[in-house]
Amino acid sequence: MVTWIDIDAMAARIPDGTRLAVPADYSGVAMAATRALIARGARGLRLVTVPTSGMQADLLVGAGAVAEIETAGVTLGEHGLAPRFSAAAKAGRVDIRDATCPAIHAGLQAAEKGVPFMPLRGLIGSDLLAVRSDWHIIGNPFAGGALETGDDPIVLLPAIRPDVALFHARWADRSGNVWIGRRRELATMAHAAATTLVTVEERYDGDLLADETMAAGTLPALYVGAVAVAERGAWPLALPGAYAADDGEIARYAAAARTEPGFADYLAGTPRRAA
Amino acid sequence: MVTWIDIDAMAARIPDGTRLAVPADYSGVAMAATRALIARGARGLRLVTVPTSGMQADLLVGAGAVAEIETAGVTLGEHGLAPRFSAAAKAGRVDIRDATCPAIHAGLQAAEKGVPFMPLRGLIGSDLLAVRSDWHIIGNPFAGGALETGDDPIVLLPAIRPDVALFHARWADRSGNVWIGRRRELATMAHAAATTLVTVEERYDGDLLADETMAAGTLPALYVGAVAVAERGAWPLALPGAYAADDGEIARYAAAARTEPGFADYLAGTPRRAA
Amino acid sequence: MNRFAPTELLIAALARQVRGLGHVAVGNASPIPGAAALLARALSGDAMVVSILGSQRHNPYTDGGRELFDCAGQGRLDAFFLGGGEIDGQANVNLVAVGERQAPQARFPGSFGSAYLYFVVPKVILFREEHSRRVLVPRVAFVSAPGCSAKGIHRTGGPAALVTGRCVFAFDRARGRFRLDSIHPGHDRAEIEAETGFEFDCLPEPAATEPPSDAELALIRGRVAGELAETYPRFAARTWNRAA
Amino acid sequence: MNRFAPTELLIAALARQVRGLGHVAVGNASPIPGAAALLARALSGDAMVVSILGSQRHNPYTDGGRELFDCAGQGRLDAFFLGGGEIDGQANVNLVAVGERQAPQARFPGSFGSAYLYFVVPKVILFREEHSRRVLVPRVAFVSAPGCSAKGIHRTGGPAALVTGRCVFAFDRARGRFRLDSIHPGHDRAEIEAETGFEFDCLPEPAATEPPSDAELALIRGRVAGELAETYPRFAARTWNRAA
Repeated sequence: MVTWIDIDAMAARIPDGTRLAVPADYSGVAMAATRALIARGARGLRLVTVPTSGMQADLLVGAGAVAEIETAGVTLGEHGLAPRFSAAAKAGRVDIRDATCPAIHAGLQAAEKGVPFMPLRGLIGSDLLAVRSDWHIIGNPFAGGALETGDDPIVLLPAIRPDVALFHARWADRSGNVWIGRRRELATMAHAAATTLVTVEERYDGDLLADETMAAGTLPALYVGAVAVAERGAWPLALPGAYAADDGEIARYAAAARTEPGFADYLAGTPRRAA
Repeated sequence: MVTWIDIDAMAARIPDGTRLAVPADYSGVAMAATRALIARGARGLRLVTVPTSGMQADLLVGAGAVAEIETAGVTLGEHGLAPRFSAAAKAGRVDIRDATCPAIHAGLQAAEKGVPFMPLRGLIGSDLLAVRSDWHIIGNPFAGGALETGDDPIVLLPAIRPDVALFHARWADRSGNVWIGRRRELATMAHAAATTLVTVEERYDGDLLADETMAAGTLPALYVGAVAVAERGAWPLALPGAYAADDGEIARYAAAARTEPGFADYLAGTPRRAA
Repeated sequence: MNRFAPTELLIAALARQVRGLGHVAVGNASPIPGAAALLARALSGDAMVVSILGSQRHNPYTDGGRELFDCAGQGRLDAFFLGGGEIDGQANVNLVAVGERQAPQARFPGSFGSAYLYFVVPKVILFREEHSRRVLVPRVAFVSAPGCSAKGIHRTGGPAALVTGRCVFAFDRARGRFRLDSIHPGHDRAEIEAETGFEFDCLPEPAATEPPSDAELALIRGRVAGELAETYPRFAARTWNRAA
Repeated sequence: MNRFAPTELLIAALARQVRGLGHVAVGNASPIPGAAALLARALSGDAMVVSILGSQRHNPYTDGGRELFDCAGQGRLDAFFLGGGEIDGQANVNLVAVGERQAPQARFPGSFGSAYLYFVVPKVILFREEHSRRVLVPRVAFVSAPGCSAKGIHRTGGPAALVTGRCVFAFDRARGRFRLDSIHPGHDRAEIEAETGFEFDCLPEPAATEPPSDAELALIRGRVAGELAETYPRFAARTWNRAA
């Protein structure tokens, strides 16, 4: 049975060193929980962005919470480069495991299926292969070549098995079923992760699996470890379908985070919850 | 743009020899279109059941429309063995490519991802490998063994790329977006197939993608070649959420199809459309 | 003493096999295992997650037909019930055919998920009501799924027990053999030996299979029968005169 | 003659690159390509399928973040727009970093989908507004995605053109070189040679890039601006004073 907790208790369920999967800005980012994680002084997180991130990763990196980040991209979008991520990269303070979007999706699908790897086309000739010694090339056995040196080389990517997946959604019902709509990468993340923590705008009154229309967009509770209510929990990012991004706040962040003292001031001066 | 046609025109879009993917009985089986296919005298179909089938496969096999069937199981469920399938198997009249449910799902996912194969655990030691010369075993490269003879053997399954996926659903909208609810194997089938033909109970008044609740259970029109209205188009099977199976009719079929003449009488005496 | 039908004894015996587990799934054409899982869920105070293939109401999955198998691959599925056209003493299961491959004497439906689930579900409960030498054979004609695997083969699950219309066998994975654990009321060891085509071990004093308790019987005939009728209307009607 | 902003010329020029195609997708942080795709869709009478990453309304996908890539792998995606921190004369693209890997001089966001889509989308349109030797380099420091592949490498797509703030280059895959095809109004060949860090071929008489027609401009400023504002509110506000 799913436990309903508060966001500080949720942050406590993400111990230092957790391999933590988080979604892209368009999918429902648990920003309130992220602030709680920073407030508890999290360290050594191994972030996996699914497949990219923005202000969430930048905040965590800036706060010194991240040891490693596997990502296809970190950017503030219309607000430019992610300043703390870029600074940490230049200083070599974070181990960046550069990937590409479909490689992250495929790695999670491998974990979802319980297989050790997943093949992916493309990639060959990219310098990503030089920095990802955990990616293997084999000859496609279905093209008739030898595996070791065969024709038709293809890359195998290792399964990505996060310890925790963390995201924000609109609703969860009493039992812990979570409505994710068509943001199905959240389901893949949850299937791939050992457990999933979810913040929601509000508790859904009813059983999300009882109504076939809602069920089609529901992540079943069997993947969910705990749920916390966090109203406007994606703020200042958008929760698509519910509210838009707070553009002024992100601009304020982008400007402040250009420098380390500016970032520290921003952290100190930002409310943990949306206004 | 998706074309709206009638079920006879739909049957004409499934030429002899088509590699045709069809769903299991719980997913929405296009039975009216199947009767149209038999009426047009289809031959040489290469069926792929996703992952199993029942009366649909038995009818097509009995009518002589099937050259090959890749399946994890054909059964009439509570009504017993599939009589025409069993008879054809014993007579060696159909090439049965025995599989297992997750292998069919994985093969379709390989086609969906545009990769030539997908790994799957299990299988090793099953006689399925003896009859499926198209399945390969390699050593898991992530376990450090040699590929050809390595430790930790794992099976690679070739992509399954149907020419056509055919199923029955409750609604399609004007543009050809189809509501499949949580029957997501229908989406995988459609992604994997070159094109998808769908019969629906009725046309949906509105845009299925405009409403996020409906969109979560919608297959986008970009995969759909044509749609036909077929009221009670799954009859005598169920359309989950809309109507139950016509148990008496399936029992009538199961009894009649025990013999070849009985099957012929059944075919001759059955209305193409549900009463 | 309460009175119960043989089917109800089987339901209770199968339910006992999955007692205390978190997540139990039931596959195709399995009304008795389906009822057992629903009974186990009811007895767990609904703490157990149960999925009945073909059911809309008793099916927590929303990712299509593959989710059951993906769950199993993730290690999230604790138990699964599996039948067999033939089952042998090494717990090999045949769901495909008997005889020549091109022209078999008997053709069964097919392997369903067995060739995968047998490897990755910790506790697979074999169930076949017919207990005869036709079904329980010395060696299956076709191995849909092997009971045991060599070292070095990825295997996190396998057979745990075999329940038939006459008895309950436990499977000893290390020895690769069945052991007669309990005999259903009205049957005896000599009859089981006569009707079983493979060799098996035996407890010195195999117990009598525990009959369903009054509470279990009430659940079976009430809530479980009602829940099962959605997916198995004919079975429920036949067994309890129950409509969907 | 109509009057138009340089941004509007770019939108029209990019839209022309995908004219007549069936399915066009736009990735992260790409307002001008996004507007171009929406313009091309409007001009197609909505026959074109367009997906704008980050948009809810202009996004036909319902299978999560992977569907764009799966579509591309299936051969269902005809064109994609791609930017680059650095782009070289062989159409290699760098979206990662410049300098030492452990301590780079510049760090870009990352490769996004480039290392895959560049291989499997028939027509990848490179777009970078800044046309300078800083961006258009002799050789990228890090190959996020290679412009060309050796024979025997599975590749069904690749770069087709490079549109910058000064001109349009076509990419000749057989030769592995760009060719200057048209120069935007107000720019000239000498300036382009001075600002381009790689060698390129040139038509004897490169054309002037065709300006947007009145009909195109009306669509850009009306329907397209409105549609784009959902995903790129700041860009739309800045360019057309348009709110979401």
